[in-house]
Amino acid sequence: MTRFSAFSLFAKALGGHKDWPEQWPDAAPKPAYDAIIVGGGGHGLGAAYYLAKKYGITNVAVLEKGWIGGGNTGRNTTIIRSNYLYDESAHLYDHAVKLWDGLSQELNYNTMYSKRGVMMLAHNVHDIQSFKRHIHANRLNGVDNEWLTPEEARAYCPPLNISPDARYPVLGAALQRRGGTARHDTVAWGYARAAAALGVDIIQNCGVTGIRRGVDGAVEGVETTRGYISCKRVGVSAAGNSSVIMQMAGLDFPLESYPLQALVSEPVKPTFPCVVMSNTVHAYMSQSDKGELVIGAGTDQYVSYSQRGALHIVEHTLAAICEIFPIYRRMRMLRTWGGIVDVTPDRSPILGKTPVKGLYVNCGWGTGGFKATPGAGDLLAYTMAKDEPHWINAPYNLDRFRNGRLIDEAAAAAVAH
Amino acid sequence: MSGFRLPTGGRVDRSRPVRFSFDGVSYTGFAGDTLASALLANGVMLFGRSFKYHRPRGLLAAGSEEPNALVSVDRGPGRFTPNLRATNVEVHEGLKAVSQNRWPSLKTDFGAINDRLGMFFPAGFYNKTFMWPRSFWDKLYEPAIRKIAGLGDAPTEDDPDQYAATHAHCDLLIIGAGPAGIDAALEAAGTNRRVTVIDEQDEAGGSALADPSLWQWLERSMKALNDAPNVTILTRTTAFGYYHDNFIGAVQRLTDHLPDDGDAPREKLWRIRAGEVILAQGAIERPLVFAGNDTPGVMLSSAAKTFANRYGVAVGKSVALMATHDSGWHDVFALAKAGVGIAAIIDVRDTVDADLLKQAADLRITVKLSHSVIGVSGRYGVKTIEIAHNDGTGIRSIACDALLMAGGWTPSVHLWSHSKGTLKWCDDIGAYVPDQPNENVRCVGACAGACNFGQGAVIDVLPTPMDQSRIKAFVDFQNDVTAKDIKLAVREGFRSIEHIKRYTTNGMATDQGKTSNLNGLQIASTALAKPITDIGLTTFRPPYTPQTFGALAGHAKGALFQATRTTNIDSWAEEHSAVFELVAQWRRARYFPKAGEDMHAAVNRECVAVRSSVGIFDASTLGKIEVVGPDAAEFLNRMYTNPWKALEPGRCRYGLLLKEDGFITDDGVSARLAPDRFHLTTTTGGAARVLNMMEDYLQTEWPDLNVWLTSTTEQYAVIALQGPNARKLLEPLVEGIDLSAEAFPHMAIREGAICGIPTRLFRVSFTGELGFEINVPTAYGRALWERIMAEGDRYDITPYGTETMHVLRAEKGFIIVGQDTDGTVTPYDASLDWAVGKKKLDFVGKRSLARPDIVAAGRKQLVGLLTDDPNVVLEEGAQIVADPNQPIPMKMIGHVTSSYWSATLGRSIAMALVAGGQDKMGETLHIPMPGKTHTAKISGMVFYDPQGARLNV
Amino acid sequence: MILIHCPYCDEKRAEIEFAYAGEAHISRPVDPSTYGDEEWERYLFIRANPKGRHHERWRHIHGCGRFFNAVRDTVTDKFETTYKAGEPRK
Amino acid sequence: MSDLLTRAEPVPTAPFAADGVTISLAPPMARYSLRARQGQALETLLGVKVPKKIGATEGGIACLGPDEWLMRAPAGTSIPMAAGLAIAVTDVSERSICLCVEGPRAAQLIMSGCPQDLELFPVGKATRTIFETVEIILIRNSNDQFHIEVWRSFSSWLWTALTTTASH
Repeated sequence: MTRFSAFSLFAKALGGHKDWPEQWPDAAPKPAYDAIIVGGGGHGLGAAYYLAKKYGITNVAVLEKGWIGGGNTGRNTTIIRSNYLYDESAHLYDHAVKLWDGLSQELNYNTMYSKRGVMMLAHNVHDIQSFKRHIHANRLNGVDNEWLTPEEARAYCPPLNISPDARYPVLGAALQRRGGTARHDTVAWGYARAAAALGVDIIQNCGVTGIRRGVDGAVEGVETTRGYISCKRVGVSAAGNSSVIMQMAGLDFPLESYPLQALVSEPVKPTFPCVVMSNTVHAYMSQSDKGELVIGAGTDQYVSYSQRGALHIVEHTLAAICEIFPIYRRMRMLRTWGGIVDVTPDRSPILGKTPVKGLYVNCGWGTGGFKATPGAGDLLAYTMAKDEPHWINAPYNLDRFRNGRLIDEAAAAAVAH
Repeated sequence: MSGFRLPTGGRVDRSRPVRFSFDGVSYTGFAGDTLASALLANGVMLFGRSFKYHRPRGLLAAGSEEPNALVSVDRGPGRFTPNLRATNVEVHEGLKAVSQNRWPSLKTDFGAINDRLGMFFPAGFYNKTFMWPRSFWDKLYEPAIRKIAGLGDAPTEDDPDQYAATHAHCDLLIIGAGPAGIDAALEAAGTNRRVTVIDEQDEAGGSALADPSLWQWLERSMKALNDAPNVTILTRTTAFGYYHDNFIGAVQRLTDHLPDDGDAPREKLWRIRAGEVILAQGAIERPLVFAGNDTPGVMLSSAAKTFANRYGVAVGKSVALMATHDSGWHDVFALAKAGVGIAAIIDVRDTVDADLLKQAADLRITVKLSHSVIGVSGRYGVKTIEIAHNDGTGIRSIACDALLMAGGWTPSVHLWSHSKGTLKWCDDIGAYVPDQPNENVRCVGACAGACNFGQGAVIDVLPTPMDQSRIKAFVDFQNDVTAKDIKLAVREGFRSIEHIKRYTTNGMATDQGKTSNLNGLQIASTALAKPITDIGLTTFRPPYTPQTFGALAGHAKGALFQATRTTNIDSWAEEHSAVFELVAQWRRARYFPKAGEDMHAAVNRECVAVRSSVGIFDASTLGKIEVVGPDAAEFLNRMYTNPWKALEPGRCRYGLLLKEDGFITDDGVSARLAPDRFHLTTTTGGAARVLNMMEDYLQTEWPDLNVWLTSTTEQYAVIALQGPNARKLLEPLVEGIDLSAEAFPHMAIREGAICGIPTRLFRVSFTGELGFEINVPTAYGRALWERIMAEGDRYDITPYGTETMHVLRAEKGFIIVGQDTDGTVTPYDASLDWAVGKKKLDFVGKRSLARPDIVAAGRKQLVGLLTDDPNVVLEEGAQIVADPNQPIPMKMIGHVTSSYWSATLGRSIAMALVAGGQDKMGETLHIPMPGKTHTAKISGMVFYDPQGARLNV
Repeated sequence: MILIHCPYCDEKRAEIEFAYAGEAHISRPVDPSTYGDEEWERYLFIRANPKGRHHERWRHIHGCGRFFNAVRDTVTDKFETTYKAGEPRK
Repeated sequence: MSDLLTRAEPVPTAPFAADGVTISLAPPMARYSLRARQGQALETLLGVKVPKKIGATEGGIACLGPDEWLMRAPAGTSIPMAAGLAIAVTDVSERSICLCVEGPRAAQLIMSGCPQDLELFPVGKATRTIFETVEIILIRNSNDQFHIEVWRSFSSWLWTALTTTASH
């Protein structure tokens, strides 16, 4: 792997950039692997990387039906934060945030993790009570999250409208300074390059069509559009398509897939210094390094795999943005797109073993998957390597839907993921 | 000066000169000019700077596909708009435009240093560096990158403009009023179909506007369409998105082209549902890829023709053409006839149609076949071009001040793709064309692939003897993506066109690849040695061109953003200086401060008043549902946790509602008015949710039940009178109801009249005091409130708000669903076992209460909490631990849900959810706060009048 | 914004008049207490979530107010049919 | 009966007039929500004909759903409460107000926020629908006159929305 650096860039420039190698080889499937990851998004590629890097399992294939990072990894609003209420969530997401820090150096790939701070707006008394509850829980869990007055919030984010006459006045905000954004594509590419360098096969345009199980019910391999691959350890990290893949193994899941829309404005010079989320008016926004305002819209109400959202969702989202940030009414929407988010009944992920031996799952991240990318990859790798969950992801099992031990952040606090 | 106004021709109104300014310099144009044509006429060739290298740029096109000439327009305070295409900005008197993405000036831009260092900034360079030292990213690198990136400046003030919106319906929607669209409209004119035609330009006609030979036809046709009663024509309207079931979003620009727009809406959003859609969006000419193709003065050949024929402006005095397609030849012939000097026609092809050669000869135009342009000299405008034979020999230069590119045509299939219609590759035009529709839609004219502009060759990069890795031959002009960037991406293993797009940013500029996608595909296909169809095509997504936030949202501006629901009594509260809070969609009075009072003082006063005499409270926002029918009791018995069948008419009962997962979702006191009629109440925020949930069970699980639900939330204004003097105050006002304790006990309802108005009078209490809730027809709410205030004067009646209501109910240990419960709390967790019918076989949520984790020990349970220091009022949301000295992360065993200062008790009180709390009575717990850890003891939840003596009077 | 045919109103109406109500034909047991924890989990939470033909419920909440069933392709979002509550699965 | 207390309305009682359209608050009226499995049951109870087709109106009674009718009658009109029958009669007289929108631009104005195709919306039709985010009941009395029934707490929003758009 050619090391990336200002120097290598300079040296290659003198050669007209003619001899940059492939960042990862376009591998063809081998007949067998020690481990297979289904799904070439950030989570899946991360799992492959950590399997090779931390657990010495290098004979690994990542199977991607399209092109890596082409799913939700490349379609989200790149928000990173860990100020969740419950211990289980705080531990899970903070594990990820700690890995984000220094990921560029570890992968030798600039993922552009920008600690711009994530600010959540409180618009009514209930919001205040709920945010305070988060802040106190976070503090005792060692997760940074602080309360801001409206004036402090506006000082941190000058475009913010804190007029008490607003339809939804800003009564305060919760700020996690370690929160921020990253460049979504580079996360997938960085993990792919680093994993490939450790011997992982990145196999694109390879859709999984079946999961073969032996007489003992354990996984024996996967059928793909590029032939059968034998493997006794399969991790599924397929986001919106998780239900479809798990059904290949005869498993029905507590999942539903919804279209989620996002949009960006035309690029402008720096105008928006942080990430702002408002659950009450359903809007969140940041500004990318390129200068585009990146805006998350809501999900459509019905189950769909079409990656095609409705206009009224965008209308509402922009109305909300213009209420909180009236100076942006004349900004212009450049591009909208849709992703498919897989949602569980308690809106928390499922990450761990399944009833099928040798089959592991990482799904149900809903709208919150990107921020967890390094953590989810690491924990899926651990679970596959040890055939048992790490204590951090142990609570995120399937049993909770039977025994009622749900982890329902939304029900507890109604904070947007 | 390279460009100028032609003596004659064009559709501009030469009798109406217009003064405008660009970068502070004042110019004159004509009505009908765009900013682009007017500046060209004044000899301006330099319009902007590119995104990455800050290279000087002129015009590439004459329409909405323009990638280079982006300007900001300043219409005064709050009316600054960045990133507008000069080719779409109509000039008007006083128009103020400025260039952007340059410092200090357009001519001298320090950012252009990037251009000199360009070799170090290939595609994806930022992935490869800026990583060391680590701390520099946040402090130095990222801020620097951001400063250089971005285009124009963002607005900095609130936009004072109004925006409008509407729904619209038609049987046939035609998008694009060029020749093909107009023909389609003429066909439908005079039929019984409702036809709407929309076009993004200020004038219908499309390509015909640049072809004087069609102007008579155009005039005739537009007259016919304007006269047809069934045809509506919308110009300055862009169809930006094609959504499900022929739903099209379009934005109409109403005032930006006017000097003074008064207070008319600036733009209007059209939400159009069409029976059939005809797409007639035309095609976009492709630039050619060669060194120097971004020099100001190098532009699309069709654009030069448009400037000459539509605006009467020549793009140069001596114009050369680089063609791979016949259409360029025809454009140049048109220019020559319009009096523009032609330096030469260079065509990469070895042979072209003999007729073209003959016409060129007749016009004495030098022709160079089998040749290509290999270089352009002149930084701010074309001075000379270098050409060479395709074999690399015969390099020579030609003097000219403009170079036209004719690279063939790309059908505009954007909206077709939004609609999920499929595309097929068409080799002879080297582009994708519409294939199978997914909606009731068809394409006509050029966007269907019927580009009858002659023959052409499809070339990815023009042949050149130079080292391709050293030259800047641009593909995406705005984002500065060159042919070698795309080759680099392929070399680095990016094979899918989506990867190539994201790695190089080709096609991701504000023009969304209108002029760059196809060239990018061709270059990638050559680099990968794969047919273009194997590389895929990037998805087209709305909007077709960038659309204003305000247009999509602005009609829901300010007060219209979302309705604020108010009660009939709200106006009285406002007149009496109430402080309000928002609860769900409602606004409610939180407290009524007297002069000099803060919330604390006001609430203490209000609490004491209620406990000592009488308080009045607007409870109108509580949800109400009338449940009527023979099976009403049976239905409620299935919904609520507690039994309902035995409830006597005239009596009330507290009802607890669970979701099927066993967690509390709502509660409220409900009354039985008659054997088959109940008056339910719900929480303020839960009203709609509860009604929908009940309808769901009724309609889909128990359709056999004869019972119907009707929301009566807004039928009644509800006034709560609470306090020892409530009865005395009420008695003289009520007719037909015996208010005595015997005749009208606690938790009863009576119907009668008050001040001549029919009322449903509840004797209920959320305060622990003798209390009544008076339901009257909404319209009389305020009048009754004022009458009671007057009558209550002798009891020093005190209006109180939600905050006081919260304190009073907490003193009695009454919970508030959503504050003391949070969607993870069962009736047992909330110490509401008494409200669960033990003998009931079933109710919604019952089965879930038997799940292993729900019956497990150690669940968080609602308890009272008394701080050891009675003056400490805990913060709601504060976390509770058993051992305050443990290290972080601490084991949290619960949190404070409600906490108040109780003026009545002279101390603080609180409620908390604590793990195993009901078995921990009297135990001391710790609440670590920043700087100090508080201690408190677990208690029961009823802090005041536990026997309820004050109620039963 | 999709168009939805309400089988009661017998009209195609705009999506914003309707509320989606989840997968169809998951009926509540007459006596839930007879369900084991796994059966109950299946009733509460397990969903087909198919990529393709989906049986689902809608409510014409800002219209006639009725819940009804529909068959819709989740890949194209196109409705195959809508039918009244209580009618057999189509 | 309201001689003692006076009504307070949530929107101006003075009509709003703009080019081609006027918006005014209709006088108070009696409103009853009528629910039954079949219209016949109601006809027997009330002794009047009720429309059987959803969307149809007859003598002030609109059929809003398969088992739902809205009766609008002069203020003070009272009807039997159908005790004991498989019929639900609920007084909703004050739940909503009625805005009267009339003039050649009436349909166009309402379509600014309502997804109904009013060019194909026959006179006499009534339906529950939506205006932007607010639920309404829309009744067409004549080509140029509509009644909009809207819940009281939403009515000031709707008034502002309609008058703002009408003045554009």
